[in-house]
Amino acid sequence: MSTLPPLTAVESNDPVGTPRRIALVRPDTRPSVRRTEERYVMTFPHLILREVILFQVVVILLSLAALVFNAPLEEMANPVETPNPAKAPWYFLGLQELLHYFPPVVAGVLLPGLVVVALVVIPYARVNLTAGPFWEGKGRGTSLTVAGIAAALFLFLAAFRCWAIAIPTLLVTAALFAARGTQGPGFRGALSRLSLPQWIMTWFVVVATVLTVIGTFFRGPGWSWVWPWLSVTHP
Amino acid sequence: MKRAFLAVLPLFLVAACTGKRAAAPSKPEASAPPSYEIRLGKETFRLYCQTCHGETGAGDGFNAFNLDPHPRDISDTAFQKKKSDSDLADVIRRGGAGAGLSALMPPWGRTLSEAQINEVILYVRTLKKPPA
Amino acid sequence: MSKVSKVSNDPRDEIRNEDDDPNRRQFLSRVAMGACAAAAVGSGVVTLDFLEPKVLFEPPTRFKAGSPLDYPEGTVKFNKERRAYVVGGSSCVYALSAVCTHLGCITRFVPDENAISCPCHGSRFDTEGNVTHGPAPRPLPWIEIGTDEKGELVVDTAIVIPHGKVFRV
Amino acid sequence: MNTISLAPLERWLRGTAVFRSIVRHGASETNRNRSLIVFENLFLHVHPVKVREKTLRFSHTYWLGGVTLACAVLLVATGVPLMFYYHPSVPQAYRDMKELQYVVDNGVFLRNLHRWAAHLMVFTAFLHMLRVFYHGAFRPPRQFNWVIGVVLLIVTLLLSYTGYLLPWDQLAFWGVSVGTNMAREAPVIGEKIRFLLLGGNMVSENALLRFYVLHCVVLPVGLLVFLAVHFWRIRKDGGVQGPSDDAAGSIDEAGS
Amino acid sequence: MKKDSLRLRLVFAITSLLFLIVLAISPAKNYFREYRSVQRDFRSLGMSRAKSLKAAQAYQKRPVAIEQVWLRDLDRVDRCTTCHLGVADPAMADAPEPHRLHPRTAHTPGDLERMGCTSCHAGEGLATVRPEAHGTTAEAESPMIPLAYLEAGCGRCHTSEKVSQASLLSRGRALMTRAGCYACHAVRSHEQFRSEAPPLNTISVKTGGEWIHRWLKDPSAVNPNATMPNFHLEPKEIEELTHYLFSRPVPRDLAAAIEKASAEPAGDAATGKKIFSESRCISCHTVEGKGNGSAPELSKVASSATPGWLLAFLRDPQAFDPVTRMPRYHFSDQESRDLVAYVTAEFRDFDAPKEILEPIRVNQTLAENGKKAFSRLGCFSCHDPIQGEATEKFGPELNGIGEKRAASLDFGKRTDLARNPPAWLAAKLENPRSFAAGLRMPSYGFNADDTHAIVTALLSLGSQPVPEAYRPPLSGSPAPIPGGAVGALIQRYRCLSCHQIGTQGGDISMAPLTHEGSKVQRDWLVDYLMLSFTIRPILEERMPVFRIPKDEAVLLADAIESFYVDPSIPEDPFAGRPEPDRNPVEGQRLYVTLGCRGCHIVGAGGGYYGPPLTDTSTRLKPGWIYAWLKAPQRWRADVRCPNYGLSDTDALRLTAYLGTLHGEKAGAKVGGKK
Repeated sequence: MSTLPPLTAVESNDPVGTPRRIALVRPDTRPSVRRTEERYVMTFPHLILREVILFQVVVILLSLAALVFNAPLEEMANPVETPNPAKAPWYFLGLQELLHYFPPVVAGVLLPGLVVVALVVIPYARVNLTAGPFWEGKGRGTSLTVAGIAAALFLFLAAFRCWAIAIPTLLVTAALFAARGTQGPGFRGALSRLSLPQWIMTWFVVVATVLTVIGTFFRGPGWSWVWPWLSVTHP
Repeated sequence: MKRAFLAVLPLFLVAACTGKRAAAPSKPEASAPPSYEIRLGKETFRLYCQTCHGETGAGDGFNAFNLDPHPRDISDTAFQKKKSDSDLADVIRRGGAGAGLSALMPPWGRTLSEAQINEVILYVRTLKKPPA
Repeated sequence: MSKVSKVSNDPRDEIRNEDDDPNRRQFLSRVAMGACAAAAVGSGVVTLDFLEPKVLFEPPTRFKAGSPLDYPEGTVKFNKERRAYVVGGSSCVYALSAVCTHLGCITRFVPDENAISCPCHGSRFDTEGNVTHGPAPRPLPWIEIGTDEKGELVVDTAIVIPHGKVFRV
Repeated sequence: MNTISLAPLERWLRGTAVFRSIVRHGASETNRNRSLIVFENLFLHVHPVKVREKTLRFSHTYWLGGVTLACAVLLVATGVPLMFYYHPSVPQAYRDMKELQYVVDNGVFLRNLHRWAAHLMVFTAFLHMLRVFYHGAFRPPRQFNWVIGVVLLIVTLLLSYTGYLLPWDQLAFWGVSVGTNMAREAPVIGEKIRFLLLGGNMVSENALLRFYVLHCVVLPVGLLVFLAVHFWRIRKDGGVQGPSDDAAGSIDEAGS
Repeated sequence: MKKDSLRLRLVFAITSLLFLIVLAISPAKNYFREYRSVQRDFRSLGMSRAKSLKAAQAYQKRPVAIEQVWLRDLDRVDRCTTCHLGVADPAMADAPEPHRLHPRTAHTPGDLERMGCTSCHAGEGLATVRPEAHGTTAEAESPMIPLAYLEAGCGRCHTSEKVSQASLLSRGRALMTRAGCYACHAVRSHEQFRSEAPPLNTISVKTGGEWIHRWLKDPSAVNPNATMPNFHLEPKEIEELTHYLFSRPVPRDLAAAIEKASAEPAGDAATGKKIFSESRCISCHTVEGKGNGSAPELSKVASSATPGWLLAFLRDPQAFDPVTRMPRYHFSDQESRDLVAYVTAEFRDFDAPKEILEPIRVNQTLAENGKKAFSRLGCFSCHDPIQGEATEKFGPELNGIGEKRAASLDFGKRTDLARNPPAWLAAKLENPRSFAAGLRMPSYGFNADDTHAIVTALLSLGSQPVPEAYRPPLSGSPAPIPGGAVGALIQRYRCLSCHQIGTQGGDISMAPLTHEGSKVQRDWLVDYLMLSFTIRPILEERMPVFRIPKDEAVLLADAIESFYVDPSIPEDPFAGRPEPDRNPVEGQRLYVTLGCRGCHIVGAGGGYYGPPLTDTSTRLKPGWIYAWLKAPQRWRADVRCPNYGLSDTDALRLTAYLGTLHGEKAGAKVGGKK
């Protein structure tokens, strides 16, 4: 990033369309004015009205939900009586599910910490900026590497009996290989255009979703596996 | 505040449909159990009256056979009709002697509270003999 | 929207095109703005209603003050919790609020001087509540006093009665 | 609705000195006035006067950021009134939930709205992040805004989490107990963080007060500050849809 | 653009209208809340019932608002009066619910500000909507106590076993004590409870394997009055438990006593029969339905216990069971042999096989398993609990069971039950094992009435102790029980099994001993202790004849004379009184006019209900007679003797008259003094 010169802004907008914009131009480049075919509309009313409508729709839908479903309120907190199971809010249930498989230091601290760091680092990582489709110009070696990493990951997870992550990992790997060499429209075509970070993010999202869903719906007393449709609720 | 509501009420008519209607007051059950007062009265009767007047009020309590005059049959329909609640209360309160009857009926006015006497009368009123 | 491809790219055309049907546009705008305004006003009213407490956790204003016989002439009894004096007069009883009419401090009865004095700014009242020394602007209010069915005195600090209206014993 | 009778009223209103001192432009009949509407208004002026038409297309943003913002606004609008009926103490906090339900007019509606909006906000914030990621909208020059976004996501999660304790029911108490016990596992600082967060070794009245202050003061202020930066950066980095692909590419090329 | 712009505004108009409507729903719902219409109904009802214009105006002016009773000491808010506006309004005596006046009870009217509503009725006091307030939903915080069980509400504050004006509750609590619920379940103020189940350390010499088999299979089949419940044991478990019981060592001294007793020759059954009736065994024991029932049924005792064991037990029951209620009699060796001979000959199960009392050969493996079963089944809770040690109770705690929400009760397999706590509790009592496999609570065979009473008692168990300000005043104070020789005698004769002393003791006897020293004359008491008789003619069997020797009787009488006195009872009520107050003739006139003979016997005639007054001069102390006549209920709250409100003079004259009565020794009449 340090190689980026300061004060860089190649003004490519239409000076007629946006009469007030000031172009900052590097001294060593020739000011260029490119005319694009992009259409512009007035922010008011086109954007503002849409924003207001959006707000109203959000309020309407949430209000309807609020009228129909009451926010949960259980008995008063009782520090001596632990409900079984004691669950965190839904957005932490993926983590709680993770704690079921791994030691607390790993699942409670290392993994969430890694995720946050990874999210922050994403835009600064070089590999990400090219954003080319993953398989573009890759040979057999890449396939073997990918297969190797996936297998290692799977074995590691299987060792912890963590099928909730292992199986989604397999599925994502399968999708990754399915996307190889395909082109054009359609779902597989869309998959083939995903870059490596997008594949990693997809893997993360699938795993996080599976864990959260399991933690929310499939866990009963003593964090045992229950089928939500059998709704056996023993206190 | 309420006036303001009424002013915009037409707008809320749609919403009104969702409001829960006040349900009609529930009907009393067909065979209602004896009221609390009657049950208390029965208890008092059992403790203080039954030994002479008997369980059914017929004047056949185990202590009765030795008494002269015999205790009154208070389940008698004619008797029940003749005596008003205040008459009964008076006899219970002041005893037979106080009401010009046999002294063998003791006065209970200082032993039982006014409320207990009323309860006993309520219970005594349930002792009517079924028409033979 | 961009499917309408024949329209000029010049944004200035936009208004010209829109102006084709100003009445319908205006009507819809007014409906929308009216509904929004009604919602805003309604929300305001509802919010005010929301803020009005519907139940109060305050001690009841009525309190029992014992038998009238407890108040021979010249007795002044102070009820700290309810902020009131119950005073015995000649064959009568009356009750005074103990809240100073100046700035709302709680006054106290000084038996030696047979006077009620306010600790905050030195106001003084006699046992009928009249101001004997400023800065209190008004006499202490008289409050309702009566008896219940058992003959016990009942005082209600919430009801102010005319000055001098005593309860005859 | 009778529009004709309202027209003179509107004309009169627009003519008054007070109205003109607040709204300094005419009706939105001309592009000039429409521009003025946007940049003379504190709340609207984060927008440019004109936007690219593509920006309005649903599939470019799915309006996820917008929904998140709408939830945030709604949460403030419902949260402030709720504070009027809330005491952060045991057992009054729980009692207050019942009061909202049974006594306060519309209290239960506001509480429900607050609760569901909070859940929706966490959900859409997460989706918003995914959308930005898959569209590559974090690429230069918008790297920093992505980081702000991650911070906002974390703040949103913390807001939701701190609010979770406030009703002081079994759900809240044990949800927070479980959650803070996860933090305890962090090496070296975990125990300390938990101790500071709870104001003790267990979830108690201290914790309730701390969560309350975090939920109602510290985190909302943080959210507002970061939101302001977020929007400011959106505007500075080229608007909702961002710099066009070739512009981004050229920067990238210039950089490399 | 044109069309699009118009469409945008159309959408905006529609969403704005929807926005307005949706936002208006909640205020509208709020406006149409049920309690408002209930209050308006009340207003018009009140106006139609008002007796005066002023009263009608008061109803009219009543604002529609949430009403509440704030109970600061209980930290409770009851808003029931928001809908039940007429609870304290006499004009609403027979109005339809929810407006009706509350029926009169010990606490209503008048105590509303102190008791609120939920103190007795339970339910969610904070709620202002019907389902939550009444707790009819499964999730409701606090379900209301159904009317049929309402006495449970009394029990939330009145924690004593007997609660006046709550007979159902009292009965339920008595049944719980009898069934020994507190042995397995922790319940506040019953921590010291000890079951009356017998110790099992002599069972191997007491009875036979066959009998234990039968008993364990179903105790009530062996003895219809059995207190022990049916554990529904498997045949294997029964076998194992029997072996375990026979493997337990018998304490050496008891074993020796039984061995000695077994070797003795049989006594004379005819003499035994006489002793049996003279000793008034059926004052406590039942024999074929006859008797008091507070001690075990004896009709088949010879088929459950060996003669040797019976003899040894009779000689010193307290050595076999330190907490038994059975006194130790003064039978001679021969007399006890006669008694056992009578019992063995008469009280026998003639259908039982001969070998019913045959001991078994112990198999060690089975005995080991039986020991495990003994502890798994919780037998130790009632039999042989470790004394003085507060061990963890075997069953779940019952405090707070009355406040459980239906949603927090485990209905298990019982899908047939109504989802409310009383139905759950009743089913738990009737068929405890029907909820899930592996439950251990035995079945007690309660009938529907018993179940109803016990459910009432269970629903009265709140989770919190009664706050200080609401604790009902104690009905009496504990009186001292002396130690030393006198204490040993009181223990030996188990006076407290029948008599009350202060707040302690049983209620079989109608004569509490708390003030006995002030009541009866010492010499009479000595005689009575040596040869007791039934005082009140309506009672067939009463105080057993212990054959107390003279020195013991004197010791006891002297102790009673000095311990159990009331200082407010004058020694001589006539002291300092003018002569006319001592006039027995006036007293006799009063005796007649007051109708005393309705209950008491003097001479020939009179009622059979009260104690005969024939020997008053030798039996009672004049101070006591006087104090009793002034206020009988002061000395025993439930006594049937009416308070005549006698003046001092009249009371003294009556005392003087009663003091002149001395018939022939009453003991001769009933007890048959030789």
